[in-house]
Amino acid sequence: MGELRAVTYKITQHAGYSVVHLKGDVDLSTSPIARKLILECIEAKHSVLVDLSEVAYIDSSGVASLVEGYQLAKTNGVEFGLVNVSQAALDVLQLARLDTVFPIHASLDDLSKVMR
Amino acid sequence: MGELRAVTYKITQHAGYSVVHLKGDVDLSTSPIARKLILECIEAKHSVLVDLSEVAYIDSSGVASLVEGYQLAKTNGVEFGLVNVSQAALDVLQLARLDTVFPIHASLDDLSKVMR
Amino acid sequence: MGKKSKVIETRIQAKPEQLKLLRGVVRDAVHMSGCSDKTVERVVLAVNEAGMNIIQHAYKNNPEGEIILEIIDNDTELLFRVTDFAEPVDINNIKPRPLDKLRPGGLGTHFINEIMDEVVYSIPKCGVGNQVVMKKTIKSD
Amino acid sequence: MGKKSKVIETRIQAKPEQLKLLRGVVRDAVHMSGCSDKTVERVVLAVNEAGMNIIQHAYKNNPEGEIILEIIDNDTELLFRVTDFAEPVDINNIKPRPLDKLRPGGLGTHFINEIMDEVVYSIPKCGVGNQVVMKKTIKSD
Ligand SMILES: Nc1ncnc2c1ncn2[C@@H]1O[C@H](COP(=O)(O)OP(=O)(O)O)[C@@H](O)[C@H]1O
Ligand SMILES: Nc1ncnc2c1ncn2[C@@H]1O[C@H](COP(=O)(O)OP(=O)(O)O)[C@@H](O)[C@H]1O
Repeated sequence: MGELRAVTYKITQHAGYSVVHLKGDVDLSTSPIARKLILECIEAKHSVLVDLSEVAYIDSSGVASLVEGYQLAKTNGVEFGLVNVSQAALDVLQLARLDTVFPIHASLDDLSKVMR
Repeated sequence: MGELRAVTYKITQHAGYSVVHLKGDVDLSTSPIARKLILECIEAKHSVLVDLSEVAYIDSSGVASLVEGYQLAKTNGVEFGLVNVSQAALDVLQLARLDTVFPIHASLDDLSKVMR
Repeated sequence: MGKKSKVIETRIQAKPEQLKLLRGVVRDAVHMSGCSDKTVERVVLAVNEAGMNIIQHAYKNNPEGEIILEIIDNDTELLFRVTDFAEPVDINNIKPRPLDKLRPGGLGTHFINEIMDEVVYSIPKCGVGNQVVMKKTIKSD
Repeated sequence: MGKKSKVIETRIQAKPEQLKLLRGVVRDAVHMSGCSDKTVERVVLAVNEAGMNIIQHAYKNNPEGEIILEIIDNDTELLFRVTDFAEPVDINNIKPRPLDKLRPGGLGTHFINEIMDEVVYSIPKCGVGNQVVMKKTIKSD
Protein backbone atom coordinates (compact mmCIF):
# COMPACT_ATOMS: atom_id res chain seq x y z
CA MET A 1 0.00 0.00 0.00
CA GLY A 2 1.18 3.52 -0.64
CA GLU A 3 3.11 1.82 -3.44
CA LEU A 4 2.01 2.11 -7.03
CA ARG A 5 -0.28 -0.83 -7.51
CA ALA A 6 0.24 -1.10 -11.25
CA VAL A 7 -2.99 -1.22 -13.19
CA THR A 8 -3.08 -3.51 -16.18
CA TYR A 9 -4.82 -2.26 -19.27
CA LYS A 10 -5.83 -4.71 -21.97
CA ILE A 11 -4.98 -4.28 -25.66
CA THR A 12 -7.07 -6.10 -28.28
CA GLN A 13 -7.04 -6.02 -32.08
CA HIS A 14 -10.08 -5.02 -34.10
CA ALA A 15 -10.44 -4.33 -37.82
CA GLY A 16 -6.85 -3.22 -38.16
CA TYR A 17 -6.84 -1.10 -35.00
CA SER A 18 -5.09 -1.70 -31.72
CA VAL A 19 -7.76 -1.10 -29.08
CA VAL A 20 -6.40 0.11 -25.74
CA HIS A 21 -8.96 -0.51 -22.99
CA LEU A 22 -8.55 1.93 -20.13
CA LYS A 23 -10.50 1.38 -16.94
CA GLY A 24 -11.19 2.70 -13.46
CA ASP A 25 -9.55 5.97 -12.44
CA VAL A 26 -7.12 7.33 -15.04
CA ASP A 27 -5.22 9.82 -12.92
CA LEU A 28 -1.70 11.00 -12.14
CA SER A 29 -0.76 7.58 -10.78
CA THR A 30 -2.15 5.52 -13.66
CA SER A 31 -2.05 7.78 -16.73
CA PRO A 32 1.70 7.19 -17.27
CA ILE A 33 0.89 3.53 -17.90
CA ALA A 34 -1.96 4.44 -20.28
CA ARG A 35 0.30 6.95 -22.04
CA LYS A 36 3.09 4.39 -22.51
CA LEU A 37 0.75 1.78 -24.02
CA ILE A 38 -0.89 4.25 -26.40
CA LEU A 39 2.38 5.76 -27.61
CA GLU A 40 4.03 2.35 -28.06
CA CYS A 41 1.22 1.20 -30.32
CA ILE A 42 1.46 4.33 -32.40
CA GLU A 43 5.24 4.14 -32.61
CA ALA A 44 4.76 0.64 -34.00
CA LYS A 45 2.65 2.34 -36.68
CA HIS A 46 -0.65 0.89 -35.49
CA SER A 47 -3.85 2.87 -35.70
CA VAL A 48 -5.20 3.17 -32.18
CA LEU A 49 -8.64 3.30 -30.60
CA VAL A 50 -8.84 4.04 -26.91
CA ASP A 51 -11.84 2.32 -25.33
CA LEU A 52 -13.13 4.43 -22.44
CA SER A 53 -16.22 2.39 -21.56
CA GLU A 54 -14.88 1.36 -18.16
CA VAL A 55 -13.34 4.68 -17.21
CA ALA A 56 -14.98 5.94 -14.02
CA TYR A 57 -12.76 9.00 -13.70
CA ILE A 58 -10.18 10.75 -15.87
CA ASP A 59 -8.22 13.85 -14.97
CA SER A 60 -6.10 16.29 -16.96
CA SER A 61 -3.11 13.94 -16.93
CA GLY A 62 -5.25 11.23 -18.52
CA VAL A 63 -6.61 13.65 -21.08
CA ALA A 64 -3.06 14.82 -21.80
CA SER A 65 -2.10 11.23 -22.64
CA LEU A 66 -4.91 11.13 -25.19
CA VAL A 67 -3.76 14.42 -26.72
CA GLU A 68 -0.24 13.05 -27.02
CA GLY A 69 -1.57 9.95 -28.74
CA TYR A 70 -3.61 12.06 -31.14
CA GLN A 71 -0.61 14.19 -32.04
CA LEU A 72 1.86 11.33 -32.44
CA ALA A 73 -0.67 9.51 -34.63
CA LYS A 74 -0.79 12.55 -36.94
CA THR A 75 3.01 12.62 -37.11
CA ASN A 76 3.18 8.89 -37.82
CA GLY A 77 0.36 8.88 -40.36
CA VAL A 78 -1.88 6.49 -38.44
CA GLU A 79 -5.37 6.93 -37.04
CA PHE A 80 -6.25 7.77 -33.46
CA GLY A 81 -9.74 7.79 -31.99
CA LEU A 82 -11.86 7.10 -28.95
CA VAL A 83 -14.58 4.49 -28.65
CA ASN A 84 -17.31 3.64 -26.11
CA VAL A 85 -16.69 6.84 -24.18
CA SER A 86 -18.22 6.63 -20.69
CA GLN A 87 -20.36 9.52 -19.51
CA ALA A 88 -17.75 10.40 -16.88
CA ALA A 89 -15.01 10.62 -19.51
CA LEU A 90 -17.21 12.49 -21.99
CA ASP A 91 -17.99 15.17 -19.44
CA VAL A 92 -14.29 15.79 -18.87
CA LEU A 93 -13.55 15.83 -22.63
CA GLN A 94 -16.32 18.39 -23.06
CA LEU A 95 -14.88 20.55 -20.29
CA ALA A 96 -11.54 20.37 -22.16
CA ARG A 97 -13.31 21.26 -25.45
CA LEU A 98 -11.75 18.10 -26.90
CA ASP A 99 -14.99 16.28 -27.70
CA THR A 100 -14.92 17.93 -31.13
CA VAL A 101 -11.20 17.32 -31.69
CA PHE A 102 -10.88 13.56 -31.20
CA PRO A 103 -12.78 11.23 -33.51
CA ILE A 104 -15.25 9.57 -31.14
CA HIS A 105 -16.84 6.30 -32.27
CA ALA A 106 -20.03 4.98 -30.76
CA SER A 107 -18.88 1.36 -30.80
CA LEU A 108 -16.31 -1.00 -32.25
CA ASP A 109 -19.03 -2.53 -34.42
CA ASP A 110 -19.75 0.72 -36.12
CA LEU A 111 -16.50 2.59 -36.58
CA SER A 112 -17.86 4.46 -39.57
CA LYS A 113 -20.23 6.36 -37.31
CA VAL A 114 -18.19 9.15 -35.79
CA MET A 115 -20.10 10.94 -33.02
CA ARG A 116 -19.88 14.68 -32.97
CA MET B 1 -25.19 20.50 4.87
CA GLY B 2 -23.81 19.47 8.22
CA GLU B 3 -27.50 19.46 9.16
CA LEU B 4 -29.37 16.23 9.62
CA ARG B 5 -30.76 15.52 6.19
CA ALA B 6 -33.67 13.45 7.45
CA VAL B 7 -33.94 10.10 5.73
CA THR B 8 -37.41 8.86 5.00
CA TYR B 9 -38.11 5.20 5.53
CA LYS B 10 -41.18 3.64 3.96
CA ILE B 11 -43.71 1.53 5.89
CA THR B 12 -45.95 -0.88 3.99
CA GLN B 13 -48.49 -3.47 5.13
CA HIS B 14 -48.15 -7.15 4.30
CA ALA B 15 -50.13 -10.13 5.59
CA GLY B 16 -50.92 -8.45 8.89
CA TYR B 17 -47.39 -7.11 9.42
CA SER B 18 -46.14 -3.54 9.27
CA VAL B 19 -43.03 -3.72 7.10
CA VAL B 20 -40.44 -1.03 7.89
CA HIS B 21 -38.09 -0.60 4.92
CA LEU B 22 -34.71 0.68 6.03
CA LYS B 23 -32.21 1.79 3.42
CA GLY B 24 -28.75 3.22 2.84
CA ASP B 25 -26.53 3.75 5.87
CA VAL B 26 -28.25 3.06 9.18
CA ASP B 27 -25.87 4.80 11.55
CA LEU B 28 -25.80 7.15 14.54
CA SER B 29 -27.39 9.92 12.49
CA THR B 30 -30.20 7.86 10.97
CA SER B 31 -30.87 5.01 13.42
CA PRO B 32 -32.91 7.27 15.75
CA ILE B 33 -35.42 7.66 12.92
CA ALA B 34 -35.46 3.91 12.28
CA ARG B 35 -35.85 3.24 16.01
CA LYS B 36 -38.77 5.65 16.33
CA LEU B 37 -40.66 4.09 13.42
CA ILE B 38 -40.14 0.54 14.62
CA LEU B 39 -41.11 1.25 18.22
CA GLU B 40 -44.19 3.27 17.20
CA CYS B 41 -45.51 0.37 15.15
CA ILE B 42 -44.99 -2.03 18.00
CA GLU B 43 -46.55 0.34 20.52
CA ALA B 44 -49.58 0.39 18.21
CA LYS B 45 -49.62 -3.41 18.69
CA HIS B 46 -48.57 -4.19 15.12
CA SER B 47 -46.36 -7.11 14.34
CA VAL B 48 -43.28 -5.72 12.59
CA LEU B 49 -40.94 -6.92 9.89
CA VAL B 50 -37.87 -4.84 9.18
CA ASP B 51 -36.86 -5.06 5.51
CA LEU B 52 -33.08 -4.72 5.22
CA SER B 53 -32.71 -5.35 1.49
CA GLU B 54 -31.54 -1.83 0.75
CA VAL B 55 -29.28 -1.43 3.77
CA ALA B 56 -25.72 -0.78 2.60
CA TYR B 57 -24.33 -0.28 6.07
CA ILE B 58 -25.57 -0.73 9.62
CA ASP B 59 -23.63 0.02 12.79
CA SER B 60 -24.15 -0.88 16.45
CA SER B 61 -26.69 1.94 16.89
CA GLY B 62 -28.76 0.48 14.07
CA VAL B 63 -28.48 -3.01 15.48
CA ALA B 64 -29.45 -1.64 18.92
CA SER B 65 -32.67 -0.28 17.39
CA LEU B 66 -33.49 -3.76 16.14
CA VAL B 67 -32.80 -5.25 19.57
CA GLU B 68 -35.12 -2.70 21.16
CA GLY B 69 -37.83 -3.56 18.64
CA TYR B 70 -37.41 -7.27 19.35
CA GLN B 71 -37.69 -6.72 23.09
CA LEU B 72 -40.66 -4.36 22.96
CA ALA B 73 -42.45 -6.79 20.65
CA LYS B 74 -42.03 -9.54 23.27
CA THR B 75 -43.41 -7.26 25.98
CA ASN B 76 -46.35 -6.25 23.78
CA GLY B 77 -47.11 -9.75 22.59
CA VAL B 78 -46.58 -9.04 18.88
CA GLU B 79 -44.13 -10.50 16.39
CA PHE B 80 -40.82 -8.95 15.32
CA GLY B 81 -38.60 -10.20 12.53
CA LEU B 82 -36.23 -9.27 9.75
CA VAL B 83 -36.75 -9.86 6.04
CA ASN B 84 -34.64 -9.59 2.88
CA VAL B 85 -31.48 -9.06 4.90
CA SER B 86 -28.70 -7.60 2.71
CA GLN B 87 -25.29 -9.25 2.85
CA ALA B 88 -23.84 -6.11 4.48
CA ALA B 89 -26.44 -6.23 7.26
CA LEU B 90 -26.16 -9.99 7.71
CA ASP B 91 -22.42 -9.75 8.25
CA VAL B 92 -22.93 -7.23 11.05
CA LEU B 93 -25.72 -9.32 12.64
CA GLN B 94 -23.40 -12.32 12.58
CA LEU B 95 -20.63 -10.32 14.25
CA ALA B 96 -23.18 -9.37 16.92
CA ARG B 97 -24.25 -13.05 17.25
CA LEU B 98 -27.81 -11.86 16.61
CA ASP B 99 -28.40 -13.79 13.41
CA THR B 100 -29.67 -16.66 15.53
CA VAL B 101 -31.76 -14.46 17.83
CA PHE B 102 -33.95 -12.54 15.40
CA PRO B 103 -36.37 -14.46 13.17
CA ILE B 104 -34.96 -13.82 9.69
CA HIS B 105 -37.28 -14.41 6.73
CA ALA B 106 -35.98 -14.93 3.20
CA SER B 107 -38.73 -12.89 1.59
CA LEU B 108 -42.15 -11.38 2.20
CA ASP B 109 -43.67 -14.01 -0.08
CA ASP B 110 -42.47 -16.82 2.09
CA LEU B 111 -42.73 -15.73 5.70
CA SER B 112 -43.08 -19.32 6.84
CA LYS B 113 -39.49 -20.00 5.83
CA VAL B 114 -37.37 -18.72 8.68
CA MET B 115 -33.67 -18.72 7.80
CA ARG B 116 -31.32 -19.94 10.44
CA MET C 1 9.00 -1.10 1.96
CA GLY C 2 8.88 -2.28 5.55
CA LYS C 3 8.61 1.23 6.85
CA LYS C 4 5.76 3.18 8.38
CA SER C 5 4.04 5.74 6.27
CA LYS C 6 1.05 7.84 7.09
CA VAL C 7 -1.56 7.24 4.45
CA ILE C 8 -4.02 9.92 5.43
CA GLU C 9 -5.06 12.06 8.34
CA THR C 10 -8.63 13.26 8.65
CA ARG C 11 -10.24 15.61 11.12
CA ILE C 12 -13.98 15.85 11.55
CA GLN C 13 -16.33 17.50 13.98
CA ALA C 14 -17.79 15.14 16.54
CA LYS C 15 -21.22 15.00 14.89
CA PRO C 16 -23.14 11.87 13.91
CA GLU C 17 -23.59 13.10 10.31
CA GLN C 18 -19.82 13.36 9.87
CA LEU C 19 -19.18 9.68 10.57
CA LYS C 20 -20.17 8.91 6.98
CA LEU C 21 -17.20 10.96 5.76
CA LEU C 22 -14.89 9.13 8.13
CA ARG C 23 -16.20 5.81 6.85
CA GLY C 24 -15.55 6.88 3.26
CA VAL C 25 -11.92 7.65 4.06
CA VAL C 26 -11.44 4.30 5.81
CA ARG C 27 -13.21 2.39 3.04
CA ASP C 28 -11.02 3.92 0.30
CA ALA C 29 -7.78 3.51 2.22
CA VAL C 30 -8.39 -0.10 3.24
CA HIS C 31 -9.66 -0.96 -0.21
CA MET C 32 -6.41 0.36 -1.67
CA SER C 33 -4.49 -1.98 0.61
CA GLY C 34 -5.95 -4.90 -1.29
CA CYS C 35 -8.27 -6.38 1.35
CA SER C 36 -11.41 -8.23 0.39
CA ASP C 37 -14.67 -6.26 0.38
CA LYS C 38 -15.80 -8.09 3.51
CA THR C 39 -12.66 -7.12 5.41
CA VAL C 40 -12.95 -3.54 4.16
CA GLU C 41 -16.50 -3.27 5.48
CA ARG C 42 -15.57 -4.75 8.83
CA VAL C 43 -12.69 -2.35 9.34
CA VAL C 44 -15.00 0.51 8.32
CA LEU C 45 -17.43 -0.67 11.01
CA ALA C 46 -14.75 -0.85 13.70
CA VAL C 47 -13.43 2.65 13.02
CA ASN C 48 -16.98 3.98 12.86
CA GLU C 49 -17.66 2.48 16.29
CA ALA C 50 -14.56 4.09 17.74
CA GLY C 51 -15.67 7.46 16.35
CA MET C 52 -19.21 6.93 17.60
CA ASN C 53 -17.99 6.08 21.09
CA ILE C 54 -15.98 9.30 21.16
CA ILE C 55 -19.05 11.31 20.14
CA GLN C 56 -21.27 9.63 22.72
CA HIS C 57 -19.02 8.82 25.64
CA ALA C 58 -15.97 11.12 25.45
CA TYR C 59 -17.63 14.29 24.12
CA LYS C 60 -21.02 13.31 25.59
CA ASN C 61 -22.72 14.44 22.36
CA ASN C 62 -21.21 17.94 22.48
CA PRO C 63 -20.76 18.64 18.75
CA GLU C 64 -18.03 21.21 19.32
CA GLY C 65 -15.42 18.49 19.75
CA GLU C 66 -13.07 17.26 17.07
CA ILE C 67 -11.97 13.77 16.11
CA ILE C 68 -8.74 13.00 14.28
CA LEU C 69 -8.25 9.77 12.40
CA GLU C 70 -4.79 8.84 11.20
CA ILE C 71 -4.25 5.79 9.02
CA ILE C 72 -0.72 4.47 9.06
CA ASP C 73 0.55 1.86 6.66
CA ASN C 74 2.96 -0.43 8.39
CA ASP C 75 3.51 -2.69 5.42
CA THR C 76 1.92 -5.84 6.85
CA GLU C 77 -0.60 -4.02 8.98
CA LEU C 78 -2.70 -0.91 9.00
CA LEU C 79 -2.86 1.24 12.11
CA PHE C 80 -5.87 3.41 12.86
CA ARG C 81 -5.19 6.08 15.46
CA VAL C 82 -8.24 7.95 16.64
CA THR C 83 -7.70 11.00 18.84
CA ASP C 84 -10.12 13.24 20.69
CA PHE C 85 -9.70 16.31 22.89
CA ALA C 86 -12.32 15.51 25.48
CA GLU C 87 -11.71 15.13 29.21
CA PRO C 88 -9.66 11.99 29.78
CA VAL C 89 -12.05 9.06 30.21
CA ASP C 90 -11.74 6.07 32.51
CA ILE C 91 -10.22 3.45 30.22
CA ASN C 92 -11.34 0.64 32.54
CA ASN C 93 -14.95 1.45 31.68
CA ILE C 94 -14.41 0.81 28.00
CA LYS C 95 -15.66 -2.73 27.60
CA PRO C 96 -18.36 -4.69 25.79
CA ARG C 97 -21.42 -6.14 27.46
CA PRO C 98 -21.57 -9.93 27.80
CA LEU C 99 -23.01 -11.09 24.49
CA ASP C 100 -25.37 -13.59 26.10
CA LYS C 101 -27.23 -10.73 27.78
CA LEU C 102 -29.49 -9.25 25.13
CA ARG C 103 -29.36 -5.48 25.57
CA PRO C 104 -29.47 -2.75 22.93
CA GLY C 105 -26.09 -1.25 23.94
CA GLY C 106 -22.56 -2.50 24.41
CA LEU C 107 -21.96 -3.82 20.91
CA GLY C 108 -19.49 -1.20 19.64
CA THR C 109 -16.47 -2.32 21.64
CA HIS C 110 -17.33 -5.94 20.82
CA PHE C 111 -17.20 -5.12 17.11
CA ILE C 112 -13.90 -3.30 17.53
CA ASN C 113 -12.31 -6.18 19.47
CA GLU C 114 -13.67 -8.78 17.08
CA ILE C 115 -12.48 -7.01 13.92
CA MET C 116 -9.15 -5.52 14.94
CA ASP C 117 -6.06 -7.55 15.84
CA GLU C 118 -4.98 -5.21 18.61
CA VAL C 119 -6.68 -2.31 20.36
CA VAL C 120 -4.86 0.03 22.75
CA TYR C 121 -6.51 2.94 24.56
CA SER C 122 -4.29 5.63 26.04
CA ILE C 123 -4.28 9.17 27.36
CA PRO C 124 -1.89 11.42 25.46
CA LYS C 125 1.08 12.79 27.40
CA CYS C 126 -0.23 16.34 27.30
CA GLY C 127 -2.96 15.25 29.71
CA VAL C 128 -5.90 16.24 27.57
CA GLY C 129 -7.91 14.01 25.30
CA ASN C 130 -7.85 10.32 24.55
CA GLN C 131 -6.41 8.06 21.95
CA VAL C 132 -7.14 4.61 20.64
CA VAL C 133 -4.83 2.78 18.27
CA MET C 134 -6.34 -0.16 16.42
CA LYS C 135 -4.16 -2.56 14.46
CA LYS C 136 -5.37 -4.65 11.53
CA THR C 137 -3.09 -7.22 9.96
CA ILE C 138 -3.34 -7.06 6.21
CA LYS C 139 -3.68 -10.16 4.11
CA SER C 140 -4.34 -9.33 0.50
CA ASP C 141 -7.26 -11.73 0.57
CA MET D 1 -27.73 28.00 9.35
CA GLY D 2 -25.90 30.86 7.67
CA LYS D 3 -22.70 30.20 9.57
CA LYS D 4 -19.42 28.68 8.50
CA SER D 5 -18.62 25.21 9.66
CA LYS D 6 -15.69 23.04 8.80
CA VAL D 7 -16.95 19.80 7.36
CA ILE D 8 -13.70 17.89 7.20
CA GLU D 9 -9.97 18.39 7.10
CA THR D 10 -7.76 15.86 5.39
CA ARG D 11 -4.01 15.62 5.18
CA ILE D 12 -2.26 13.40 2.64
CA GLN D 13 1.27 12.91 1.45
CA ALA D 14 2.02 14.57 -1.87
CA LYS D 15 1.99 11.31 -3.83
CA PRO D 16 -0.01 10.56 -6.97
CA GLU D 17 -1.53 7.41 -5.43
CA GLN D 18 -2.98 9.44 -2.55
CA LEU D 19 -5.08 11.67 -4.78
CA LYS D 20 -7.69 8.92 -4.94
CA LEU D 21 -8.24 9.26 -1.21
CA LEU D 22 -8.60 13.02 -1.53
CA ARG D 23 -11.15 12.53 -4.28
CA GLY D 24 -13.13 10.14 -2.11
CA VAL D 25 -13.37 12.72 0.66
CA VAL D 26 -14.48 15.44 -1.75
CA ARG D 27 -16.97 13.14 -3.46
CA ASP D 28 -18.63 12.14 -0.17
CA ALA D 29 -18.71 15.68 1.24
CA VAL D 30 -20.10 17.30 -1.92
CA HIS D 31 -22.58 14.49 -2.38
CA MET D 32 -23.86 15.11 1.16
CA SER D 33 -24.46 18.76 0.22
CA GLY D 34 -27.14 17.59 -2.18
CA CYS D 35 -25.46 18.42 -5.51
CA SER D 36 -26.22 16.45 -8.64
CA ASP D 37 -23.83 13.62 -9.52
CA LYS D 38 -22.46 15.66 -12.41
CA THR D 39 -21.64 18.59 -10.16
CA VAL D 40 -20.10 16.24 -7.60
CA GLU D 41 -17.79 14.74 -10.23
CA ARG D 42 -16.77 18.15 -11.54
CA VAL D 43 -15.89 19.44 -8.10
CA VAL D 44 -13.94 16.22 -7.45
CA LEU D 45 -12.01 16.90 -10.68
CA ALA D 46 -11.23 20.49 -9.74
CA VAL D 47 -9.91 19.61 -6.28
CA ASN D 48 -7.93 16.72 -7.78
CA GLU D 49 -6.30 19.13 -10.23
CA ALA D 50 -5.37 21.51 -7.42
CA GLY D 51 -3.77 18.63 -5.54
CA MET D 52 -2.02 17.38 -8.67
CA ASN D 53 -0.59 20.82 -9.39
CA ILE D 54 0.80 20.98 -5.87
CA ILE D 55 2.47 17.59 -6.33
CA GLN D 56 3.93 18.50 -9.71
CA HIS D 57 4.64 22.20 -9.54
CA ALA D 58 4.91 23.20 -5.87
CA TYR D 59 6.61 20.07 -4.49
CA LYS D 60 8.17 19.22 -7.89
CA ASN D 61 7.28 15.54 -7.34
CA ASN D 62 9.07 15.32 -3.99
CA PRO D 63 6.81 12.83 -2.16
CA GLU D 64 7.89 14.03 1.29
CA GLY D 65 5.55 17.00 1.10
CA GLU D 66 2.10 17.17 2.64
CA ILE D 67 -1.17 18.51 1.31
CA ILE D 68 -4.04 19.66 3.53
CA LEU D 69 -7.56 19.89 2.22
CA GLU D 70 -10.17 21.66 4.30
CA ILE D 71 -13.81 21.66 3.26
CA ILE D 72 -15.85 24.46 4.77
CA ASP D 73 -19.61 24.63 4.54
CA ASN D 74 -20.72 28.21 4.14
CA ASP D 75 -24.40 27.39 3.84
CA THR D 76 -24.90 28.47 0.23
CA GLU D 77 -21.39 27.62 -0.87
CA LEU D 78 -18.67 25.13 -0.20
CA LEU D 79 -15.09 26.32 0.25
CA PHE D 80 -12.15 24.06 -0.55
CA ARG D 81 -8.91 25.28 0.99
CA VAL D 82 -5.83 23.40 -0.20
CA THR D 83 -2.57 24.12 1.59
CA ASP D 84 0.99 22.99 0.91
CA PHE D 85 4.31 23.60 2.64
CA ALA D 86 6.48 23.96 -0.42
CA GLU D 87 8.57 26.99 -1.31
CA PRO D 88 6.24 29.85 -2.21
CA VAL D 89 5.49 29.69 -5.94
CA ASP D 90 5.03 32.54 -8.39
CA ILE D 91 1.27 32.94 -8.46
CA ASN D 92 1.44 34.80 -11.78
CA ASN D 93 2.62 31.60 -13.44
CA ILE D 94 -0.49 29.72 -12.46
CA LYS D 95 -2.62 29.95 -15.57
CA PRO D 96 -4.16 27.72 -18.22
CA ARG D 97 -2.87 27.42 -21.77
CA PRO D 98 -5.01 28.94 -24.53
CA LEU D 99 -7.52 26.20 -25.33
CA ASP D 100 -7.22 26.69 -29.09
CA LYS D 101 -3.59 25.54 -28.92
CA LEU D 102 -3.65 21.76 -28.72
CA ARG D 103 -1.00 20.75 -26.21
CA PRO D 104 -1.01 17.92 -23.70
CA GLY D 105 -0.54 20.23 -20.66
CA GLY D 106 -2.23 23.28 -19.24
CA LEU D 107 -5.69 21.80 -18.69
CA GLY D 108 -5.74 21.56 -14.90
CA THR D 109 -6.13 25.27 -14.17
CA HIS D 110 -8.71 25.50 -16.95
CA PHE D 111 -10.77 22.78 -15.26
CA ILE D 112 -10.47 24.53 -11.90
CA ASN D 113 -11.54 27.90 -13.30
CA GLU D 114 -14.36 26.38 -15.30
CA ILE D 115 -15.79 24.39 -12.40
CA MET D 116 -15.31 26.66 -9.41
CA ASP D 117 -17.07 29.99 -8.92
CA GLU D 118 -14.06 31.69 -7.39
CA VAL D 119 -10.40 30.70 -7.10
CA VAL D 120 -7.89 32.62 -4.97
CA TYR D 121 -4.23 31.69 -4.64
CA SER D 122 -2.25 33.13 -1.76
CA ILE D 123 0.92 32.73 0.25
CA PRO D 124 0.22 32.17 3.94
CA LYS D 125 1.41 34.90 6.33
CA CYS D 126 4.09 32.69 7.83
CA GLY D 127 5.96 32.91 4.53
CA VAL D 128 6.17 29.20 3.84
CA GLY D 129 3.86 27.22 1.64
CA ASN D 130 0.97 28.12 -0.61
CA GLN D 131 -2.76 28.12 -0.40
CA VAL D 132 -5.61 28.05 -2.84
CA VAL D 133 -9.22 28.62 -1.83
CA MET D 134 -11.84 27.49 -4.30
CA LYS D 135 -15.47 28.45 -3.86
CA LYS D 136 -18.40 26.49 -5.27
CA THR D 137 -21.90 27.86 -5.00
CA ILE D 138 -24.29 25.11 -4.02
CA LYS D 139 -27.59 24.65 -5.70
CA SER D 140 -29.31 21.47 -4.57
CA ASP D 141 -29.79 20.51 -8.20
N1 LIG E 1 -14.30 6.41 23.70
C1 LIG E 1 -14.88 6.13 24.87
N2 LIG E 1 -14.78 7.00 25.90
C2 LIG E 1 -15.36 6.72 27.08
N3 LIG E 1 -16.06 5.61 27.34
C3 LIG E 1 -16.18 4.71 26.37
C4 LIG E 1 -15.61 4.92 25.09
N4 LIG E 1 -15.90 3.84 24.33
C5 LIG E 1 -16.64 3.00 25.08
N5 LIG E 1 -16.81 3.50 26.33
C6 LIG E 1 -17.53 2.85 27.45
O1 LIG E 1 -17.68 1.47 27.11
C7 LIG E 1 -19.07 1.10 27.11
C8 LIG E 1 -19.34 0.07 26.02
O2 LIG E 1 -19.17 0.69 24.76
P1 LIG E 1 -19.83 0.05 23.48
O3 LIG E 1 -19.53 -1.40 23.48
O4 LIG E 1 -19.37 0.79 22.30
O5 LIG E 1 -21.40 0.16 23.66
P2 LIG E 1 -22.34 1.43 23.88
O6 LIG E 1 -21.62 2.60 23.31
O7 LIG E 1 -23.56 1.07 23.12
O8 LIG E 1 -22.56 1.55 25.35
C9 LIG E 1 -19.82 2.40 26.94
O9 LIG E 1 -21.11 2.34 27.45
C10 LIG E 1 -18.93 3.39 27.66
O10 LIG E 1 -19.19 3.37 29.02
N1 LIG F 1 0.12 24.81 -7.38
C1 LIG F 1 0.95 25.34 -8.32
N2 LIG F 1 2.18 25.78 -7.97
C2 LIG F 1 3.00 26.31 -8.88
N3 LIG F 1 2.71 26.44 -10.18
C3 LIG F 1 1.50 26.02 -10.60
C4 LIG F 1 0.57 25.45 -9.69
N4 LIG F 1 -0.54 25.15 -10.40
C5 LIG F 1 -0.30 25.50 -11.67
N5 LIG F 1 0.93 26.03 -11.81
C6 LIG F 1 1.51 26.57 -13.05
O1 LIG F 1 0.46 26.75 -13.99
C7 LIG F 1 0.70 25.99 -15.18
C8 LIG F 1 -0.59 25.46 -15.74
O2 LIG F 1 -1.13 24.49 -14.85
P1 LIG F 1 -2.19 23.45 -15.37
O3 LIG F 1 -3.24 24.19 -16.14
O4 LIG F 1 -2.69 22.68 -14.22
O5 LIG F 1 -1.45 22.51 -16.40
P2 LIG F 1 -0.17 21.59 -16.25
O6 LIG F 1 -0.06 21.24 -14.80
O7 LIG F 1 -0.48 20.41 -17.11
O8 LIG F 1 0.98 22.39 -16.77
C9 LIG F 1 1.67 24.91 -14.76
O9 LIG F 1 2.45 24.46 -15.83
C10 LIG F 1 2.49 25.60 -13.69
O10 LIG F 1 3.52 26.38 -14.28
